[in-house]
Amino acid sequence: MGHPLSSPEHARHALLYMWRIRKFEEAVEDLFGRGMMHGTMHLSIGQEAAPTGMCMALTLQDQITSTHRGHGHCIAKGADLTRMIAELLGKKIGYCGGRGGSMHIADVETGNLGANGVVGGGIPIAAGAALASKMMKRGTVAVSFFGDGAMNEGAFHEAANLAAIWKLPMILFCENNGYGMSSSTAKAFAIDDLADRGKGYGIPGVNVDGNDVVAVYEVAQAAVDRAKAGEGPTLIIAETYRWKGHSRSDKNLYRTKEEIEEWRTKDPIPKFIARAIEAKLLTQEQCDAIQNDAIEAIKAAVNESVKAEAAEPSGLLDAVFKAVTA
Amino acid sequence: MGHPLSSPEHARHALLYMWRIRKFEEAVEDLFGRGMMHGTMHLSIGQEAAPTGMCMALTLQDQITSTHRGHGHCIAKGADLTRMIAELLGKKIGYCGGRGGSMHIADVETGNLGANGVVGGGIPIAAGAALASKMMKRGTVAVSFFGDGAMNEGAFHEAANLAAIWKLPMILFCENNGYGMSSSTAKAFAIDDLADRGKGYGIPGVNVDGNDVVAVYEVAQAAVDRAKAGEGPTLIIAETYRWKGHSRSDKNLYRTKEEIEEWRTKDPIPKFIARAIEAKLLTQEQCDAIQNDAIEAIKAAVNESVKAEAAEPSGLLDAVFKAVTA
Amino acid sequence: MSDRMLTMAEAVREAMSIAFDERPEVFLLGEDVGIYGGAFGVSGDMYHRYGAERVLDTPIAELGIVGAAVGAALSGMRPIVEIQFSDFTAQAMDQIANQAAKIHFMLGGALHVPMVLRTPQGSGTGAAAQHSQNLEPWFASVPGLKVVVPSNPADAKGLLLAAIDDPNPVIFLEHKLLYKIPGRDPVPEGATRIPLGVSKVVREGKDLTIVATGIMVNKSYEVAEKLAAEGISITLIDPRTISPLDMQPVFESVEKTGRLLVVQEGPAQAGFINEVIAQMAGSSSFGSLIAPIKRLAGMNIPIPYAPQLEKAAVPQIEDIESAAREIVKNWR
Amino acid sequence: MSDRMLTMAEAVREAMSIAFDERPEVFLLGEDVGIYGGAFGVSGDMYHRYGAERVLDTPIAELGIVGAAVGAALSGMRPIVEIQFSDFTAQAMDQIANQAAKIHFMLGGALHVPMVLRTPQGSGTGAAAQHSQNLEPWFASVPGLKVVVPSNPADAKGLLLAAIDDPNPVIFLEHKLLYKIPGRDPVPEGATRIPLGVSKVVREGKDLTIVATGIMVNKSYEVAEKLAAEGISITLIDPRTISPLDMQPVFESVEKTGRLLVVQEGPAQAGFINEVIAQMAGSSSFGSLIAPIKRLAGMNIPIPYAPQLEKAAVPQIEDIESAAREIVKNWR
Ligand SMILES: Cc1ncc(C[n+]2csc(CCOP(=O)(O)OP(=O)(O)O)c2C)c(N)n1
Ligand SMILES: Cc1ncc(C[n+]2csc(CCOP(=O)(O)OP(=O)(O)O)c2C)c(N)n1
Ligand SMILES: [Mg+2]
Ligand SMILES: [Mg+2]
Repeated sequence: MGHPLSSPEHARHALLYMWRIRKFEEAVEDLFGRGMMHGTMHLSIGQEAAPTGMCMALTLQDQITSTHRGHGHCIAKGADLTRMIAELLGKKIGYCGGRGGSMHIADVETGNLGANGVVGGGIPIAAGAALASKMMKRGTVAVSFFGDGAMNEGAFHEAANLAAIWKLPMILFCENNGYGMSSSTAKAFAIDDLADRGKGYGIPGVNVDGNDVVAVYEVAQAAVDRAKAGEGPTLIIAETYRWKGHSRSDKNLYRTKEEIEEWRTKDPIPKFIARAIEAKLLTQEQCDAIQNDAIEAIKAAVNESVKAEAAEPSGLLDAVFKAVTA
Repeated sequence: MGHPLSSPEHARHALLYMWRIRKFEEAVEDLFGRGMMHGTMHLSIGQEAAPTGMCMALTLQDQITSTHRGHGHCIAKGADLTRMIAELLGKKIGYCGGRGGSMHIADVETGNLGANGVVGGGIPIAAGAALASKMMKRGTVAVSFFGDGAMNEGAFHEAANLAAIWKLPMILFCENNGYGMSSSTAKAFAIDDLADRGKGYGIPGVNVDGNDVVAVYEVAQAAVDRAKAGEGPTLIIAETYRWKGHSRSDKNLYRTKEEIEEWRTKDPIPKFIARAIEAKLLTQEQCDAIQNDAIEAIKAAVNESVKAEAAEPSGLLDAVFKAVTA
Repeated sequence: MSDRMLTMAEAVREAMSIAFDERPEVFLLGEDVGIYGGAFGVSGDMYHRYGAERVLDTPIAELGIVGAAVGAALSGMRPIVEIQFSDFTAQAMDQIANQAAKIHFMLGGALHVPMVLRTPQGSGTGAAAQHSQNLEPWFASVPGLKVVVPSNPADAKGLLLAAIDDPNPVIFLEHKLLYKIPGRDPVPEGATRIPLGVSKVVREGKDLTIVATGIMVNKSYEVAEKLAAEGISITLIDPRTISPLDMQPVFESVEKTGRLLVVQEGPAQAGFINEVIAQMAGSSSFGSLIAPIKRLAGMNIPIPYAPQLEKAAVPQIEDIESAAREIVKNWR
Repeated sequence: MSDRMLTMAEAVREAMSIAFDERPEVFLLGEDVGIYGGAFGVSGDMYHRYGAERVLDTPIAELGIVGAAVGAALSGMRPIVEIQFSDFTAQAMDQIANQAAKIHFMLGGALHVPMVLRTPQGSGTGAAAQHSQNLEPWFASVPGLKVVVPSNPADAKGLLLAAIDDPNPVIFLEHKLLYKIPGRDPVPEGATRIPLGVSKVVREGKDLTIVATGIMVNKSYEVAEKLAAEGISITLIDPRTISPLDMQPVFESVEKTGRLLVVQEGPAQAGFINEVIAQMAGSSSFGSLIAPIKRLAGMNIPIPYAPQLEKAAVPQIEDIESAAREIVKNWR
């Protein structure tokens, strides 16, 4: 894609995708609240700039692995909103035909290898995708999104080291929202700067304001360039915050109202609007229209999904294995 | 125990234990060669200074976890040589009653929680022992011995982080012999200095010449002091080399004869003898006598073990669980 | 006996609290067991009652925390480790199966591992394939582990107290749908233990023996009550601990009923319940069987997300009912 | 057919080499598979023949390397990942069971994982409890994995070729005692595939059906030959793939023999072989059984070190022989 401030189209894209994520999440919360959705939900409201900035540095062929909190990654990479909502509603046209739900949405066409219910589970998979890219000389990069909490899993460690020693075209993108469920980074780490983790692997670690889509894009693009030049992986630590609880059952006992309020003032969306207007790439009116576009797109996706046919249990047994073709 | 150069007794201890390890390993090789032993063997010839130096900084109450290459740790911590050899010969009086063999020898009395057939398997266990020490205010430290190869396992990562955040009285002691089986550290790591791994956890990393028992003792004692003062874990990287193949099946294809020869000149035993004589703690004659003591001790252990009663299959089913007492 | 009706979450918390009060070496560690109270609210207020040292929040690192529990258990403590979903025991299988299970035997009895690993399992919450498994075969097939699958709050409390006392590693598998519902029976006050390795005959009948585990016990019970009205009389047996497994009551019952139906939620293929079948098919009671042994179990598929699919994937009351009816009708 | 007698290590290497030659997307990764030639010498000279890029040495990091294989498989490659001992799949169970096995289903078919995980299993080498397990129940109980247990070089070659072709994750469990011994049958040249999911009737008889897996097939074969001389005639069936499991030949055979003996090396409790028993006990052929189903399996203990103990822990030829004789004699 390119730099969010490189043209009006780019600015529009950045803003539109952040709004799409925000409005998607709000719609999901609403559908859950109304009892129309099943299971649990992990919302990324407040974190929209990170996936948007990262994915603006990628092509459709570049791959990502995502997390339990993956709606933003999926949207930023370009997935179809209707098929996403439909999946959450257990519909046949959903990305997984209703078999996966929120935690397993993948979209092959846009290079999304899938959300993952396992914390850290996607990191070795992204290393493998990067290995394939290198072996097949595809020239693509694989980005693994994960949270601060995931960095304490063995999966992070083993994958980071593989990426480092094999100089894989990979980006380890940590959305550091300060908590792994109720565990603050202060409790879960004995280092102040999570980027220091890179030092143990020989991987450069970069910190960035994860609520600044422009800054995220810039470090992301540098990491992509580095990866595509064969220089190996980069660890990006994007500082951000989730406004909502970890999931539906969260009573927010482990953090203060003040902290949440303070982070709400660091909303990535108005921050970018100000930059875009200042740079004369967008007007306030255009910005409002973009917001409206996002709202309409989500509404349409919800409407279409609600009407869509429910997934049916028949055929489940045949869906376990891909058929062997001779 | 104390500093190897702090008195003639200390010097004698350091030398005796290095010889014991060396002679034990030679006896094992011989017994295997003569078809009297079963299974495989992982010899630590050339690496004797590391466990000896580390264990001289420990008390009997301090705990260790060990590895597949664990004879040296076990001996250095004070285990009985006869029960060790007897175990390798599958005898009833062996440490595990013939059930464990070389890779599972433990000695509760000297605080050895056991060798481990799983690379990295002992590291989280040592963290748990250190946690228990802290919770029970025992004032002891837990040392995990492991190899360079183990540092790429998730177990290392997760345990190191736990030790760091909980400031556990633990020492992560890496015997860096340059290879994990056939994988050189140059291939398995993208960092030159393995001690840099500590930086990702907020754990101080220290390098030491692992063939210098005095130097090893000194960093070990500092780490023990730090741990016992409640300041948390230390990562020690002791550079050493295994003279023999990884195990019996090793053809040494991955390293050169020259490299092996070069390291043989860095033999930790004559190195210490020279120091001890120079410091006027031991005479050459005394050193020879110490070597002889070790040889005799191993011979006696072998003789006694060979004659001992073989382990019997009866009772195996009852040995799986410890009996529940009401 | 008191008439306190607790949920399983409450009963488990009560058992842990009693053990905490009895023994200073008991402690709980796991992800979010502290101020959050546990992902399913099981530890609840224990953090406030016992403090951060005994209700120990951990980073997200299952292998490390189970390993730390093993090491602490070897060193005089009695850890209870909570894994947030049983699916994530996958991360910790080395410490569970290669370390905890084997240490006592492999070290010739020199050490032992008095550790309890508690973890919620099972489907029904819409959490899809990576959060809904029943992994009993992984544990029951490993010599050196005891495996408990409580089906109700009263049993959960008594069995957990026994598990904490046990000098060996115990895997304690709690079905998450049972957490919030009270059992049929009141939960006794105090420290009443239920020994591991004793099956419970939940009800007796003469036409059919049903062996069921975990949440399937409740479903089977409903079926048994319903079919009783139709004159089909069912013995229901809940092994409670699937390792060690107490088959005696099953043999005795089948000798009377001649018919056996085994029910579990997890997939049929290589499922734990096959052990019941194998022991039955190889026993001297085999000759009493007048019908093939019927196995009712989850489909051989990962648990799907959508509610209508998820339901189809595991045995429902109607499935048990029709299976029971069919055996009794077809084999006389 | 040629008369080449290969060992299983040679046969596996030959299959991998053929696949390497056929498809550029096939590669091998694992610890010491390169210049070392593999801990059991299976990859042998492949590093020299195919280079370091396709015979990829890894650090000691089972979770990471299986995960990398999964990711590569999702991205167009066909990795073969070697785990040095099957015991260390414990480290990788998340990527095996929660990722590889479930991705195709859970993602609604959007992606699939054409990966083969090869690993040596079994006892007999004096390597003790952490290096000798048979973990079939872990894999066979997970929907989404195919599980192959070859018993001889010719089958190993044909099955591995089919496994590499398969678009799904396949766990390929090689018994380490089979690596160095030639099979009874020659190994065909060229790329002859043996489809997964087809049991092999190794020999036919009319008095007893033995179902055995892996190394137990050889032991059972010897017993069958020996007892034939005594007039006891045995059908021996080797399922070859334990998931999916082809039971048809077993049903057909038991209808003739009326007697069933199942043999595996791994512990009896919750063992894979119970699946054979459960399907048999629930089938319409059940009525043909004139004897209880006899299960012969490893003791429910970790594998001990000393040779005399290790032998006692798993079925030996004499055990199979006496079990076979007993069933036939006692049940007429
Ligand atoms: C292996 C594993 N352990 C535990 C969980 C339960 N869990 C789900 S999300 C989560 C917190 C993850 O924290 P982080 O990685 O920081 O991501 P965030 O939720 O903050 O986006 C936990 C503990 C899980 N899904 N997988
Ligand atoms: C988890 C696991 N993976 C692989 C192995 C096989 N293995 C045994 S020792 C070894 C090399 C270990 O290297 P290192 O940690 O450096 O110790 P060293 O042998 O050099 O003392 C390997 C790969 C194992 N035992 N455990
Ligand atoms: Mg987080
Ligand atoms: Mg090494």
